[in-house]
Amino acid sequence: MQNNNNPSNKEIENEDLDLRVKIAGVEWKNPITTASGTFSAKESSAFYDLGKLGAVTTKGVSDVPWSGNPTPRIAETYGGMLNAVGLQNPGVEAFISEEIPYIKKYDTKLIANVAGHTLEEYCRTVEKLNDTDVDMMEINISCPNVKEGGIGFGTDAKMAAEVTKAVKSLTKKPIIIKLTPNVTSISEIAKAVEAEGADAVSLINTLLGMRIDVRRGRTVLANKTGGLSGPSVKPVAVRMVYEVRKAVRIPIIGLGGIMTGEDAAEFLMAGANAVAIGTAALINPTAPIDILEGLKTYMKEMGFQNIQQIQNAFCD
Amino acid sequence: MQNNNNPSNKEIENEDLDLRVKIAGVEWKNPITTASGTFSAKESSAFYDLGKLGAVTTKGVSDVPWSGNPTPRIAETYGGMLNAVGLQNPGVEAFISEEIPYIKKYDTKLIANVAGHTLEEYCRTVEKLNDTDVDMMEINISCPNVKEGGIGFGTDAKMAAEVTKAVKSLTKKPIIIKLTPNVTSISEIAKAVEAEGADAVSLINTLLGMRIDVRRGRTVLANKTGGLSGPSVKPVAVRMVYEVRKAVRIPIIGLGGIMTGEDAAEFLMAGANAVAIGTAALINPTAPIDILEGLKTYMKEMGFQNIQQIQNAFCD
Amino acid sequence: MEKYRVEARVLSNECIAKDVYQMTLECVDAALSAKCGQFVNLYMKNESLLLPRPISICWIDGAKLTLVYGMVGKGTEELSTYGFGDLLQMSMPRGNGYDLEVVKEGQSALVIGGGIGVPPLLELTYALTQKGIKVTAVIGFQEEPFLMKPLIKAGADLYVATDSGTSGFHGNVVDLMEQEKLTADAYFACGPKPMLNALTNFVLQQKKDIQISMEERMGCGYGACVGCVCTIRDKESGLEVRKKVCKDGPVFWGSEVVWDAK
Amino acid sequence: MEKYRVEARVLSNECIAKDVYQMTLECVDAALSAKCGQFVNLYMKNESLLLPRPISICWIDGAKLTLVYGMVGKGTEELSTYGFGDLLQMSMPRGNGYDLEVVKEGQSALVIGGGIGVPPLLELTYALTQKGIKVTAVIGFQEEPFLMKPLIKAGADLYVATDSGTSGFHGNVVDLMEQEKLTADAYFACGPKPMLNALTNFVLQQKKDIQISMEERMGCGYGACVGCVCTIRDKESGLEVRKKVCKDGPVFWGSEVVWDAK
Ligand SMILES: Cc1cc2nc3c(=O)[nH]c(=O)nc-3n(C[C@H](O)[C@H](O)[C@H](O)COP(=O)(O)OP(=O)(O)OC[C@H]3O[C@@H](n4cnc5c(N)ncnc54)[C@H](O)[C@@H]3O)c2cc1C
Ligand SMILES: Cc1cc2nc3c(=O)[nH]c(=O)nc-3n(C[C@H](O)[C@H](O)[C@H](O)COP(=O)(O)OP(=O)(O)OC[C@H]3O[C@@H](n4cnc5c(N)ncnc54)[C@H](O)[C@@H]3O)c2cc1C
Ligand SMILES: Cc1cc2nc3c(=O)[nH]c(=O)nc-3n(C[C@H](O)[C@H](O)[C@H](O)COP(=O)(O)O)c2cc1C
Ligand SMILES: Cc1cc2nc3c(=O)[nH]c(=O)nc-3n(C[C@H](O)[C@H](O)[C@H](O)COP(=O)(O)O)c2cc1C
Ligand code: FES
Ligand code: FES
Repeated sequence: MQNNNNPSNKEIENEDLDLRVKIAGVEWKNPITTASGTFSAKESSAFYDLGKLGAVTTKGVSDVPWSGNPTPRIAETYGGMLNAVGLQNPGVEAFISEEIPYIKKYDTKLIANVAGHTLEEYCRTVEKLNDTDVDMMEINISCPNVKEGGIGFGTDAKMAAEVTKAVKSLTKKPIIIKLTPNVTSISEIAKAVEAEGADAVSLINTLLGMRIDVRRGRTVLANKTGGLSGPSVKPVAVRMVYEVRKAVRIPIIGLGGIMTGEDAAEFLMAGANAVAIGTAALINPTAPIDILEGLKTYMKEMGFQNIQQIQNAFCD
Repeated sequence: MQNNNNPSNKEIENEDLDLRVKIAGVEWKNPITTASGTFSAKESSAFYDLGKLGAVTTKGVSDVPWSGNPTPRIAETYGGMLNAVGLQNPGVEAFISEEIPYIKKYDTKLIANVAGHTLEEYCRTVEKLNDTDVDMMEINISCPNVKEGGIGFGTDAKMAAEVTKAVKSLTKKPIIIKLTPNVTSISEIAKAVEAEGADAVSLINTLLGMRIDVRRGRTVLANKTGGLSGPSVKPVAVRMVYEVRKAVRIPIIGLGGIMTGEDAAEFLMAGANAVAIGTAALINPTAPIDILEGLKTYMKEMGFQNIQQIQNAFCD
Repeated sequence: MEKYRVEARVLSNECIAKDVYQMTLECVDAALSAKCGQFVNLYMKNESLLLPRPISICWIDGAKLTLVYGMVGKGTEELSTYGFGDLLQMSMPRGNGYDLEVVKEGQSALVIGGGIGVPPLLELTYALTQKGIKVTAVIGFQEEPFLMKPLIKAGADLYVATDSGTSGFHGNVVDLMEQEKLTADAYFACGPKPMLNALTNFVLQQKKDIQISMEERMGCGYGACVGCVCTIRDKESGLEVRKKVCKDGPVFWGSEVVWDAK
Repeated sequence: MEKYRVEARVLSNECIAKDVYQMTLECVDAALSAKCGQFVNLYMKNESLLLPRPISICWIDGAKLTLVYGMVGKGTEELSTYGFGDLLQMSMPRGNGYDLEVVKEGQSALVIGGGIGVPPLLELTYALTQKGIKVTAVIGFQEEPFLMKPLIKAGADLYVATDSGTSGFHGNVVDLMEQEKLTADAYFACGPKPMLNALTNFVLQQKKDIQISMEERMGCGYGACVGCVCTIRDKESGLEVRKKVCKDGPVFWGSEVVWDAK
């Protein structure tokens, strides 16, 4: 397949690459963003220029501060990890006064990830973010770590549609709905939120998992169950992106276990329009830009000059 | 927690261990069986004495021979593997004439795994197995690799109940229903099959996944999607066993990524009554007995003398 | 009970061509039981790579086995880092090797290999010449040939083809055989599927048959998972059956293989 | 931009007590920036172990860092196999170390450690004695003590306790301190949570405060995931906040920690 998109067979240089993508009307300079909860503007920007990314997606924010779950919140698994952070966050007011101005110093798009226990909580947060510099909002209806919240909306097509409808009626900013993989048919949920006007979907959030310490006879996580992420879940994520691509026309942000540039290309081929880097960035803070560089190298080796060409090169 | 079940604090010897479990009225000498599709009586028995296992579970068998899917059927993933064998099997007649007598030479229980595309196919196979020496039957309503079959029954509580009911009406042999993890609520399916008389459930079958070779622009598996198994899926499997344990009273055979004796103990603590070894046995044919030995070592170190004590030691 | 896994000690591991390595392992049990055309499953230390890597046996020498492998992915990349004294987990030799009974002393054999399919021809050539059989080896590469000297030392008359034309004949092995009118009493081959297919057609036209070593993605490598099948037409019944490359192969008769099986 | 990952070369790695290893690494960048009480994240070659292992800095010597770790699981088991010349991936030193500004020349300090919490006391002792502070070290173990000589060499007056009574005082460090009536101008500690809790209560009773190094399961080790929190009561506002052990710690004031936080 090599070089089939580059008939002149001339070596492709960095400046020949056009990585731009348009997600729900917002142009990103490249298809890479961070995955919510695995990025901290302050900590991450110590290690790379946030302006190099297409967008940054912030930790889930709620209308009031949340203190999250007790510790241990993290457990390693074979090729992956479980987390039960429980959406600890300082609330949307602090987010608006501190996080947004900090990120807006950088030339990148800002996606605010929104968490809630109830429809009203989602709506309150979205309303408060409405008059800010946030470029897009990602509604997390899929967090497995918060009781009576999040995932309940994500596992039921009707409730997912309801949240989408409510949120869409409150804002003109593009709305991304973040989907959970813990469902029988993710494409059914995707169709339901598309029908209510979702501008994009992102998938996958974490798979619900559990680990028991058999020497102590208790779960490793204080919360008992947690969300599984990392390279071990990638095959499930790729399959789901592929399924959702066949079901909806809106853009897809693909994520779940992306560790390399070629992993990112895999999601693009499966049908994603952009990708997010999660667990990889916990292991190495510069993962998002390392993966961006890896994607560029892959494109040059394959003779792809833009993202569309990668997508088209997949023979389904 | 060490030694808390062994107040005399005397060192536990192998002969003090009682590993017996009773699954749906059938006594196994220990809680270890093979996972369907990862064991071949002829090939595996070259490497260990099948009589050492509590039970052996055979490859899915159908009423007529199936030729399975085209190759490649196998793809490696990070900490796991995808397979799309597609239930290639020589049919139930060959199974009865060759496989059953071969296994019955060994002192172990025989679980026949039954595959089908339609209710009628399941029924025909179960009927044919009725007058054989098979000890239990495991009905695979969860194979993701066969079109219009298997998984359709496993993802819908009504259909799962229907298969269970039909099969139960045809045989007195204990029926295990094998559940798929690709559902929103596995405990709902478990409850539905328990209500129709399932004698036990086994979980999990594989997670539906996909891998794309980005250098060739096509899926690695000829079948496109396949079933994800191996240690990478263990956290999902443990969580599901834990959920199902809270939902039903019938025995659970737990599986999904068990690689060591302590992994087996993890499933027992989560609520399983027995465990099955799948992918581990592909990597190492003697895995089932190595894991059995590992379980014994763990029990001795912890001061557990029987399986019940392991289960009781979990502080939920 | 049969043994499955054994430990092997690396004696040497060197680069013999671009991205091609030759590794010699010490492992008495495996070496003593090995036959040409068999393969071993190598286990990775990086346990995120779950499945073993099947590699053909290239050379057997007492307690030592030599493997030649191409560095094509993470597993073979790991292999390339091993050095003297490293221990690795490996299976005992697996599969059926080539059937050498089809040729007798004084007869001739053509052994044909493509790229990373060349290595098993080395032990094969030696075993054949030891039986007093005249061996001609035809080996093809994309660009850079390897194992030429060892093949000559093992007793082969050597013909080399490269796709790039940088060494030897410019073209593929079938064209080379055609041009040089190479024939023999028995044919043996190993290489990529398209080459084996073309080669089989070529040999069948001459009313001969050929033993070919097939490659397929494997789960277990010992016959349990039915992952590695190849469609074979039973000579007597004419029925198509799916046989396991790891157990029933990797060597099959070219005439039996159903190339266009779905 | 700050650097995160660096490569380190193993200079030595030896067993110094049952299942306890001392590893010296060469890594200029990391060693030059390291402070006592910080830790590094070590990356495993076996990539099925995804997360880095946090290990405290035990000793800093020019371009070299020494770590002492207990072999308790697969990751530290892998570490124990490393030998001279092996390269490993590591983070730059992370977290805030102990605050040494709280004591001045001529004053005294008690440094208290339990089990695998003893190692960071070594560099701490050295840094304190270098400042002209009199250091008394109280270290407790289940059974087998280690790092006793290095602590004495670094200038500490040493007290040892073991749970088993096989060496030193039979009991825990708090009992030992009580019996020996050990007090000082400043207190520093590292060890298991129950020990730190008991110790903090003991020191607070004496109207002193103590710097303690907390341990928590980590995702990232650099402040991004909010996985490693510890509940801290803000002195001024009295409000409880969850702070990151990796970034805001690992050293906290004992008086601030909310021990019974849910
Ligand atoms: C019977 C047999 C004998 C072989 N003998 C040799 C030999 O002598 N020398 C040599 O260089 N190669 C040989 N191969 C191919 C060799 O197995 C692969 O190149 C190797 O497994 C690639 O591993 P990787 O991790 O570097 O590549 P990756 O592509 O990262 O491997 C990913 C997965 O795919 C499998 N895989 C990748 N390529 C192949 C392939 N071509 N065939 C089968 N499985 C593959 C791997 O085993 C692994 O499970 C043989 C294959 C078979 C089936
Ligand atoms: C700031 C800090 C400093 C530390 N310093 C030292 C030291 O100097 N010497 C030493 O021996 N140990 C130290 N530890 C503990 C050390 O990190 C663990 O013993 C080690 O990670 C165990 O890894 P493993 O793979 O062998 O164990 P496993 O139990 O197999 O590890 C599984 C997972 O749990 C994590 N984990 C396991 N135990 C702990 C623990 N006690 N604390 C945090 N995470 C854990 C591992 O990092 C890994 O992610 C420190 C921990 C922290 C947080
Ligand atoms: C520590 C941690 C915290 C997370 N927090 C959030 C969150 O606040 N909101 C959200 O939508 N997803 C959250 N996620 C899910 C990730 O954004 C992502 O969907 C998931 O981890 C899969 O991607 P990965 O495998 O690349 O990590 C979190 C994941 C991790 C590991
Ligand atoms: C190669 C392969 C073939 C399988 N075939 C079957 C089958 O025929 N019937 C079935 O019920 N499950 C089948 N399974 C699923 C396993 O029995 C098991 O449920 C799954 O692999 C999870 O366990 P593991 O992670 O231990 O492998 C197969 C799995 C593999 C890897
Ligand atoms: S690889 Fe499993 S049967 Fe051949
Ligand atoms: S480990 Fe991620 S914030 Fe501390």
